[in-house]
Amino acid sequence: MTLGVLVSDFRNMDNILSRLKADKLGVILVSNGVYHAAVKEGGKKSSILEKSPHLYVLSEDLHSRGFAESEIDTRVKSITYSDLVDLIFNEYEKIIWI
Amino acid sequence: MTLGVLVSDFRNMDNILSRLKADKLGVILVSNGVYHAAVKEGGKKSSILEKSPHLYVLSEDLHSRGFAESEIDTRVKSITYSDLVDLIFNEYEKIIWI
Amino acid sequence: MATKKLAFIVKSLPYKTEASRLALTHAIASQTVEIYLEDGDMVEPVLAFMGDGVLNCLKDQTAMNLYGVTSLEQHIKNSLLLDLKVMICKEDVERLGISEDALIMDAEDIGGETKASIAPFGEIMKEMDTSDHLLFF
Amino acid sequence: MATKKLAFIVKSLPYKTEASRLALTHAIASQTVEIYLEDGDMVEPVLAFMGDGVLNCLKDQTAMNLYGVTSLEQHIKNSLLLDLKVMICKEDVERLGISEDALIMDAEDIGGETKASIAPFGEIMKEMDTSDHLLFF
Amino acid sequence: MAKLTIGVFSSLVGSLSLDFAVKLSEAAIKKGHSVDFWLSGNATMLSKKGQRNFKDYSALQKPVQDLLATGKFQITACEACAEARGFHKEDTMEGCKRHSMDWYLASCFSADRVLHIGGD
Amino acid sequence: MAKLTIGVFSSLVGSLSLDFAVKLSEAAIKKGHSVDFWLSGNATMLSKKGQRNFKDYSALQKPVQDLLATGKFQITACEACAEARGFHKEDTMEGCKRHSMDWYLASCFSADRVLHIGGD
Repeated sequence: MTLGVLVSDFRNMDNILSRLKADKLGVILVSNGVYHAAVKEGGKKSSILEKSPHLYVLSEDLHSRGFAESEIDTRVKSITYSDLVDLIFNEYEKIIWI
Repeated sequence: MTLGVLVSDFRNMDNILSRLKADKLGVILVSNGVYHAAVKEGGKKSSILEKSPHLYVLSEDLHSRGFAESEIDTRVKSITYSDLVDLIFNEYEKIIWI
Repeated sequence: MATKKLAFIVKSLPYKTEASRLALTHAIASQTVEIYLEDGDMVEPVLAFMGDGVLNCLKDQTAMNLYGVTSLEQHIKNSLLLDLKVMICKEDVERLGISEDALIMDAEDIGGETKASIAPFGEIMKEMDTSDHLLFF
Repeated sequence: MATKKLAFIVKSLPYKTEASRLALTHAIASQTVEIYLEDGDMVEPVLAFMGDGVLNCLKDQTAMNLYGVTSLEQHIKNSLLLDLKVMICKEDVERLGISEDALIMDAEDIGGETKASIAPFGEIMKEMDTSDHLLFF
Repeated sequence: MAKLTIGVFSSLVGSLSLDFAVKLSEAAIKKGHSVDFWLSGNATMLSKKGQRNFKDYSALQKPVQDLLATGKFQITACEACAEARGFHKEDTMEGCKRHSMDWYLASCFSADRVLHIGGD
Repeated sequence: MAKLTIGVFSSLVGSLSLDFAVKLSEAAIKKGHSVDFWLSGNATMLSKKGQRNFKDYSALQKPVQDLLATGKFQITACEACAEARGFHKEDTMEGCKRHSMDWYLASCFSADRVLHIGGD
């Protein structure tokens, strides 16, 4: 299966995300999940960014929290709600929110 | 100061609890905090139990979740709501819920 | 005539929030969904507890006596009575040091015949793979 | 004639829940509390951000434009405008790799004179020590 | 064009997760899709009529009415969850239906995609 | 005898944290203390009148009325938080007052102990 995972928080996400197996796994950072794209805790990038080559962040949620695209990891693609709709219908068979 | 800390959850409690300094610090396990008294994750007791020699668990919350007093760490004293009122007024000047 | 499989995955602890309770009550609602569907169409629920969510499955919960609310134990037994598939993640049960004796494995006391299973996460993942939609609680 | 000091300690991230917003709005409510008190009595609030809560203090939050809700940035500036004491935990700011430039340190743009301080946790602990009551959000 | 079912659980008034669900619905409908919106648990608060607008809360009643006007959006609250909180039929926002939990499962049955926003 | 102020924040209907706060109030009053109970944010749900009893929810309206009858218990909801959720004066449970947030601070001022139940 192909699985899109909406990561909505900054803590306790890794345990679940690491265990999920899919032919294609996408990680979409929304809500307080956006901190994974922008914050380097203890100088290190979030381990969430290692979980998939398909990384997205919702620009509205990034900007509301005070970050700009220039501050995020280069592997993460900034998307709009409209892009998210296309990801949901065209790229992933199943979608979960954690 | 003397400080009573009501620990209400199983995750992300240690970071805050470890940093608090008080002449007397009490730890009162309530709500999903009761798992600290009864669960040994990876064979180890919860590090929360090392934070204070004054450890309490609310018996109602312990029992609702399926545990008996015989299953908890011997350092933790099981208390009722009535005992909790006395702890709040007689043993600690300040009370927090984390 | 179609059957759609929905996986209800419970990762939350009980009681402090309503999440695990709503997983159980919604899964049980699969028993009455036909009124909205065409003849022969069906919803097949699978309930799986993973992570800290396995702590919902402990026996001897006394929430009804102490707080006047249905315990998660009662809801899990009701699910088994209605023959829902209930899986409890083996790795998490072991990690949290829970003995099998302490887990709700059947609903024999209320006349249920279906049993819960302690399943390796790989099997739960397979259920997710073959489900049409995934609902994480 | 008495003054009671209340410490509002913010440990929660913004927006996903209402917790940090309610910390700010309640702290600001100290400005109107006199109507309930005797002459000369006062409530002195102290606001301190610790743990992940320091992420409430980032500049350039655009929640009003994008979601139509007052940003935490605006509330922090309002607190400074009203001369509330605002502390941001130094160790957490460093741990999360936030530069001082990125933090809301003043409310000059709306005419405020009071500045926030980046304080070692020991100083925040001292404020808690000298407060009458502690409110963790 | 496809159908998205969004299940919104636990308490979201005062949180931007509810706004997320509404904005995602708007974006999906703009692209020609249809959306079923299920409110359960504390999220049934969105179904309460007469919410007053303050700057500290996003005002979602208007966007929900606009979505309903497209004809491609259904919003239904869990009846028991609402009643338990004292939200009766006459308290319900215009256009919002109330059904038992099986409605959500039936909506999932016919959905192309389901986004279940659980947790707290 | 002393005064305890309990501030209940964020969403607690459907969660046993609200039951905790009510049971703690009962125990304190039984010992002769008085209790001020502040409802803010999503916790203002407790102030809604007409909550129906279901076995999946603890029924707290009766215990709250019993507490009010002791004369040692005050319960007040944040007015703006309630209005934002569409809970108006006429929707409010009997005996529950509504004030602005400064009421909570004033209650803390005169309290011997404050238990602030925040978070989510």
